[in-house]
Amino acid sequence: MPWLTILMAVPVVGAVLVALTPKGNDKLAKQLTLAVSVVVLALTIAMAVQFSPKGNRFQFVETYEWIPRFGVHYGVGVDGIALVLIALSAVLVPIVVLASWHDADSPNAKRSVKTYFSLLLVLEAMMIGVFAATDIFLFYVFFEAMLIPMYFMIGSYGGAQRSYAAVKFLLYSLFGGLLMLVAVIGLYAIAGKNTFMFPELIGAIQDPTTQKWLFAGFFFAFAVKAPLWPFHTWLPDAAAQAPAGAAVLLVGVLDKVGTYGMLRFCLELFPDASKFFTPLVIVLSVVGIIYGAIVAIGQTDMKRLIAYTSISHFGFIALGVFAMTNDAGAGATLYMVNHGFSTGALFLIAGFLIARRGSPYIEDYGGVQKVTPKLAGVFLIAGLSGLALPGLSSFVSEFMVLIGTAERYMVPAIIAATGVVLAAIYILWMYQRVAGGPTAESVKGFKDLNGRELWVVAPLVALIIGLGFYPKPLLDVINPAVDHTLVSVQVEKFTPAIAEKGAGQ
Amino acid sequence: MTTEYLVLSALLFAIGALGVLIRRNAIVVFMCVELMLNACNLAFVTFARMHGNLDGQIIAFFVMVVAAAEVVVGLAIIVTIFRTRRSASVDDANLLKY
Amino acid sequence: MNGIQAPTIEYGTLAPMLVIFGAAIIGVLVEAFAPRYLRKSIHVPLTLLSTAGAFVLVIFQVIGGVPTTAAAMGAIAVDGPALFFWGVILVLSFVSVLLVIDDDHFVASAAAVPGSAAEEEAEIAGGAHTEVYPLIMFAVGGMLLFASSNDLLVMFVGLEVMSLPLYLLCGLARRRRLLSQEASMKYFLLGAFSSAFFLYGMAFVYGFAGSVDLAKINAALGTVGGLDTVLLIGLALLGVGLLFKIGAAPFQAWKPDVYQGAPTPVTALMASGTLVAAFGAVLRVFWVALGNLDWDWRPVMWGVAILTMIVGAILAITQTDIKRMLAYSSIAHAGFLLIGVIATSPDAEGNAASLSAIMFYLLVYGITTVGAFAVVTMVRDAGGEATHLSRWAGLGRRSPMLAGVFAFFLLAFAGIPLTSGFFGKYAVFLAAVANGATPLVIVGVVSSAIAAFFYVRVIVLMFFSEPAADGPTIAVPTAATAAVITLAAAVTVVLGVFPQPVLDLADKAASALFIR
Amino acid sequence: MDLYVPILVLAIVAGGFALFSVAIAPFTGPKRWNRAKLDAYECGIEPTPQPVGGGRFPLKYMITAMLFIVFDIEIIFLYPWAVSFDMLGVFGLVEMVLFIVTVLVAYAYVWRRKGLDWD
Amino acid sequence: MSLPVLAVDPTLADFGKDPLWITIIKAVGVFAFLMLGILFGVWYERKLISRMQNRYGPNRAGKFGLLQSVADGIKMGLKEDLFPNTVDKALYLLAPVIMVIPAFLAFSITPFGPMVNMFGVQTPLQLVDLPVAVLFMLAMGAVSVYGVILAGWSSRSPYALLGGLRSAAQVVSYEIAMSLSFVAVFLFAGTLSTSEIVSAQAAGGALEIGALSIPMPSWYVILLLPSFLIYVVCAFGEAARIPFDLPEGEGELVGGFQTEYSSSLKFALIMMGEYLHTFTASAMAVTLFLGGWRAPWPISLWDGANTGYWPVLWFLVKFVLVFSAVIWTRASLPRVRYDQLMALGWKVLIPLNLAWIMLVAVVKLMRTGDGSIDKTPVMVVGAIVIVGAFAVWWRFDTVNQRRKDAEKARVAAEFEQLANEPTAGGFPVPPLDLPHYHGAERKEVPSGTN
Repeated sequence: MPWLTILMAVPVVGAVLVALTPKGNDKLAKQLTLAVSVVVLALTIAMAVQFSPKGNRFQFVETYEWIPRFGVHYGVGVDGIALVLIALSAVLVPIVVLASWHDADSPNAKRSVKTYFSLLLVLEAMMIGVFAATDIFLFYVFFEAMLIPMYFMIGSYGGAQRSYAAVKFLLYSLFGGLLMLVAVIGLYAIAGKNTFMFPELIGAIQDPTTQKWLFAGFFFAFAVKAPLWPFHTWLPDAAAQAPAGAAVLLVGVLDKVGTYGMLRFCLELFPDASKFFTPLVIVLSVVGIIYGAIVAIGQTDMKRLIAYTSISHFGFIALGVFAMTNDAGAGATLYMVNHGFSTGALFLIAGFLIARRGSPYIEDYGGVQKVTPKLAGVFLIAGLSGLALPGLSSFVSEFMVLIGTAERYMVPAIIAATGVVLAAIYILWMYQRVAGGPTAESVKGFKDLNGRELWVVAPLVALIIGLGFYPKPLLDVINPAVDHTLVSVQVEKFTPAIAEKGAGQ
Repeated sequence: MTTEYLVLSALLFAIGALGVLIRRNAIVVFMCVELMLNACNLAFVTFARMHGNLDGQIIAFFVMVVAAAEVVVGLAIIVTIFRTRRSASVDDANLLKY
Repeated sequence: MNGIQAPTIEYGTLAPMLVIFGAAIIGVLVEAFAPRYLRKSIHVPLTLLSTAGAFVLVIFQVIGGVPTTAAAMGAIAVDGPALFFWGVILVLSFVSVLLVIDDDHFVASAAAVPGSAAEEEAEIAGGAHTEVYPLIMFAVGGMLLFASSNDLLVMFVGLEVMSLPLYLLCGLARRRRLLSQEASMKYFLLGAFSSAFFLYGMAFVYGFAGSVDLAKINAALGTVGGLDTVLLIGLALLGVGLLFKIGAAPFQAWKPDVYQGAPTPVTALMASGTLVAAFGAVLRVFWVALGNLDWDWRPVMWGVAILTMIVGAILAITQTDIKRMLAYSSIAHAGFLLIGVIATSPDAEGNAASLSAIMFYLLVYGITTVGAFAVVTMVRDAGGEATHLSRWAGLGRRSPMLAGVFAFFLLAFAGIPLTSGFFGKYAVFLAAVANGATPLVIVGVVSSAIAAFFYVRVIVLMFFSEPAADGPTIAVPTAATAAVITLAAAVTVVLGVFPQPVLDLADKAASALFIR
Repeated sequence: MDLYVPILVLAIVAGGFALFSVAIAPFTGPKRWNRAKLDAYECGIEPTPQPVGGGRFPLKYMITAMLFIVFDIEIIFLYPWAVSFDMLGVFGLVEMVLFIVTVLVAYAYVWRRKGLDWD
Repeated sequence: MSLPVLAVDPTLADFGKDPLWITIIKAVGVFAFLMLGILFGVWYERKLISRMQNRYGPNRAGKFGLLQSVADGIKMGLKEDLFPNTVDKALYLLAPVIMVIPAFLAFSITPFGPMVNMFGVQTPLQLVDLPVAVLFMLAMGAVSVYGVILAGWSSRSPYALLGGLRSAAQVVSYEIAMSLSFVAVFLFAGTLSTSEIVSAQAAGGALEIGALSIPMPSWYVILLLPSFLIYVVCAFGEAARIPFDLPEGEGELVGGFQTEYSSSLKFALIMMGEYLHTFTASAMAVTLFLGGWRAPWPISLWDGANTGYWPVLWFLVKFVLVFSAVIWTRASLPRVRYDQLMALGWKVLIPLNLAWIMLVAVVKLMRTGDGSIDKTPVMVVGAIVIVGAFAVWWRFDTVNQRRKDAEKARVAAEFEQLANEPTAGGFPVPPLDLPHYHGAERKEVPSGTN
């Protein structure tokens, strides 16, 4: 059964159907979208169940010739890393649909509701596609094409500065993507294998200088996408201006493509260059961790603040990827998932607050917990997950990253660990200002979470807590894939330091 | 012997080109273009003599035809714009700018 | 004197071109003899059918086997690339003609002074100049000739047959007559200037080689010594003439003015068909005639290509008129195409790859361009087309379909994946990297990114801005215009997803390279 | 080149004569100033002021000039064709018929569009 | 040098070999011939036309008034040389020069005779011949047009300007038809060189009537009569002779382009130029169509007729006869209207000419082409073209005629209406007391005190 193709086709068909719903019947469009996204989630789960961690590296593989002239294939398949990221997308989309129920019909929306949801489904298909692609060209196609629905979602449905933010987002990503295109072309031309299939291209480039140049092309694109310091400046704008749902997908999934790409393509295709550039990347990551955290502290806008925390978190992920140890790699992958959930939850809750008060600024709030205890409660849980409190999901991953890094690079690991402290400051201070203290006048009329909103946050909170205590299912899937990656990179293996290490060993 | 003709043709061509660049009246500009075409003809005929074949002379015929066609089209355009603007100065035609 | 052999002409091989010229001549006869009210209804089917017929003839030739020797005593080379270019030009002119059908674009009486009673009278009498159709046919015939000439003289004739009708067509816009006439005059003066350069270059190349036949010139490169200066002067001047036609910097100045002033359907034809034909000629001159000299011209062309891409992309940003912006975009695209021209390789296979990439690019760019200009024709206000960018604000609100299609075309120009433009660019870049022009590709990519900025700006304007209260109306498209937009969008999508068949075709056409 | 020497000689003779005539004229005749004599002649009425820089050519003569160019060019091609007609044979005839027919098409167009009407 | 071989038809190869002194003799000879020709021609024209009009013509100066032209010339030289104050001086002076020099040069390619022994040098009796001789003649005719236009333009006077333009338009229009009428000749002769065209007309076939063999002169006037007729008509137009003398049309344009050239030597130059055009046209008629210097049939039976200096006589006889025909026409026909003139040139002569050329080409091809040529398609195509051309032309003409009739009727109706109602704006004669008719006071040399 062509699972992955079906996974992509269902949202696309759904998007078309949504776009064709009669005008004025917004509710039908929303329900249809929700139904489609739930179907996708169900399909994803059905597929994930069949995934065998001990089986071939890539499973559910489909390969068809697409453009023989360029050696391009329609090649999809997942390993553990891709699988969990696809699952992340599939989980987040229904939640985002629910959360965005009224986003598009707010007064500053410029376009129809059904367009928003249609774009959302298109985006979902592309997110699945980008993780599933085993053909580098196909990956690039999804990588770039993904920008367009996101661009329209930010530009049409975002906040006051939306068009500026949307353009900035698009141009940054596009520019990065174009440099990657050069590298992709170079890879194809220099490898001379007349194929873009990822497995066949591993080890195709031996010349160190060439590797470095191509690595630079790929890495730049991923660094912009991730975003790594100093290529991050688009993210706060985009995330702050995007509607909450779009911001969740942007930070939760889209940006993961960057770190995913580093892990999958940069490392495996250009192992020597990766080792060569590792110090640089680690420096960037560490700077990003600290910088993101410090700047986050100074933010007055909730969404911007969350965006800066993400920059800090992406520093961790990149650090984990380039530490090139099994723990760090697995941790980074896990972090991608967890970060998706926790930051997603933060954005959504910030969105709920903003929907109530109409202002993203922290100073406009105060004493929320007294008025709306449930809202404040989930806010706190999400926040704590963001600062990696033990027992919540992020902790496991952050810890694995730090341990894994420390195995090899002690000093950066220690510096990065200070990021955890800073995280506590920015999260808790924000919580204190928003939820604690005397109740502000404007907050008085707030209603607590309604049924829909509860349905939105409940799964997220459940996942955050559940994965915090029992990440094994995910790690079981992730570990073999990370091992495989590191074997390709040919780094010497380190002994496992964590008990949760996959049972397969 | 033929070099002098080439020099002459180059001179004519340069005068024409310079005229196109510095003159402001559309008709004068246009006549300078025609001068350039005729410089080409001279060069063709000279080279034809140099090579001892007739190609260059035949080409000169074609160039004359083209020049004539250009005259017809060009004057039509210039006259039309002149009737509209009562001026044939290139500078006056300045609606299109970057 | 007695050595004259009666020449031969392969009428069968040249049939597509002859059909077009024949239709043009019949068109003139229709102008002469048919009563005024009948003319348009004769012209439209005549033009469309002959274009389609010529296209069918091209297909027959492709099926029946591509000729391997030049036709008409070596003057015209109907080889694989030429047939491909012919096909593309014919398709593009067919769709451009569909745009022309809408009378609203063309002046009722070109000779009438704008604002005069005569003009008003002509307007009231209705209709437009039906001479447009034969003129277009002549221009198309010229394009076919230009792209397939195997001889500099024929190339020059083709150039003029193509350009002269276009000079006139530029001045026929119904609205903004002054602008249109000015465009016409500028195009004419600069075009004539550049063709003089081409001609002088041709004279010098002839002086060097003793022949204007491309193959003989190439042969002479190896055998004739001592005339290097003559050759280099000729080469430079020829280059100026050709680069002018494709609008490469620093000879790009005419493009924005002309594109803006000309009636939009004519702009569509110029931006698509002329570019294709001009690149056909550029390739023939630089690859066939001067192929052995690539060490001399390549550095210069590098500079030109870089300058063209950068100038096109950067100046486009400052534009406030949609047609001017598309003109600068066309300049930038010419730069990308030049990368392909430069990407020659010592072996035939590499050259074939570059050639095929250029041909594919031209096809997809041409179709998208026609589509984009078709959209431009539909956004109108009281003064005709509303081309100022500020008038496009909020178009996405007013007419989501149209704006969406236009945005899609812009994304194709920007080279976003899943549009045909992406594969066009990709093919050219791939060929360039394979043939060692990677730095050019990087410049190309950077300018693509710059170019993306102004495409995106238009999208922002259309979708994210408030529509003006008195904004332009969207004309109800004529069936033809709708068909053009639909076709262009469909091609852009289909070739963006599944380009293989067309790539195969281009490969096949390019595989044998140019015959000499 | 020698072929043109006689023409040059004749040109010198004729030119000398013509220039001499023009140059001698002011000295052989009388001089009597009269304003009317020096006015442009307009059947005795006050002359119409002419614009600075010379008169302008009526436009309709342009069409004649253009037509002349077109046909003159046609003749350029007819002459060599006629001279080498015997060598070109049927091909020459067919091509020239095509050429003339093409020119006649344009001619018919001009005729129908009243380009050949004078008054 | 071997024995002088006379009666050899000169070919192109015989030219360009003369020593300079021979060349000068010839050039001066041609010049003198033309100057004398003008003097004689003017007298001859006036005399002949007078006789046709039943009067005497010039008869005071010299015997039979023979010196009349000389007297006229002297008179012109002694007239006041006016410089109207508006003219563009340089061009005004140069225009007559520009007109007259090419007129002389156009005559230079006229062949007067065969190879002769001139002061011991073997040389053709012709100033020069070129591979493109006829083209050269046409070119010189065209250059003269510059003189006409410049004369009209530099005068800065409406009449002159209009006259110059009209004249130029007329001359160039007829030049086309004239050039076309030569094409048939070149088709037959296969050359543009005048001397070779003359030789080509030498070999006539022989008409066999029973035992009698009458050699036919293969003059092109017989073979190509339509071409000749068209040429003659065009020659009148080109030389601006009555009935086509509109450039000077005294009745319409005062004096045409020469209005501002009062009767001084400049005027004389212009007149000379025009006269020379008539001479050239006549000489070309003789050369291209009437066998050139060759003796006509009965005389040509005499072996010596085409040798030595005799041919000059035959040439002159033919020349004078043709010139007389020109004068005869002048005496017989009225001047045509301008639109008629142009319509004749453009709508009749040119299409007729083209059709005729095609016909000649087809016939020639059928006659000379080898047997391999399938004649049917050629004939069919030719027939279609000819019939088509005639059909189109005929259709046009009727359409034009109908339109003109309608227009005439309309104008007549309008006049009718206006005539009946003088106040309607059309016909009241402008009041006579308009200041325009009086002008400023003048105090100058009165007329008639010259």
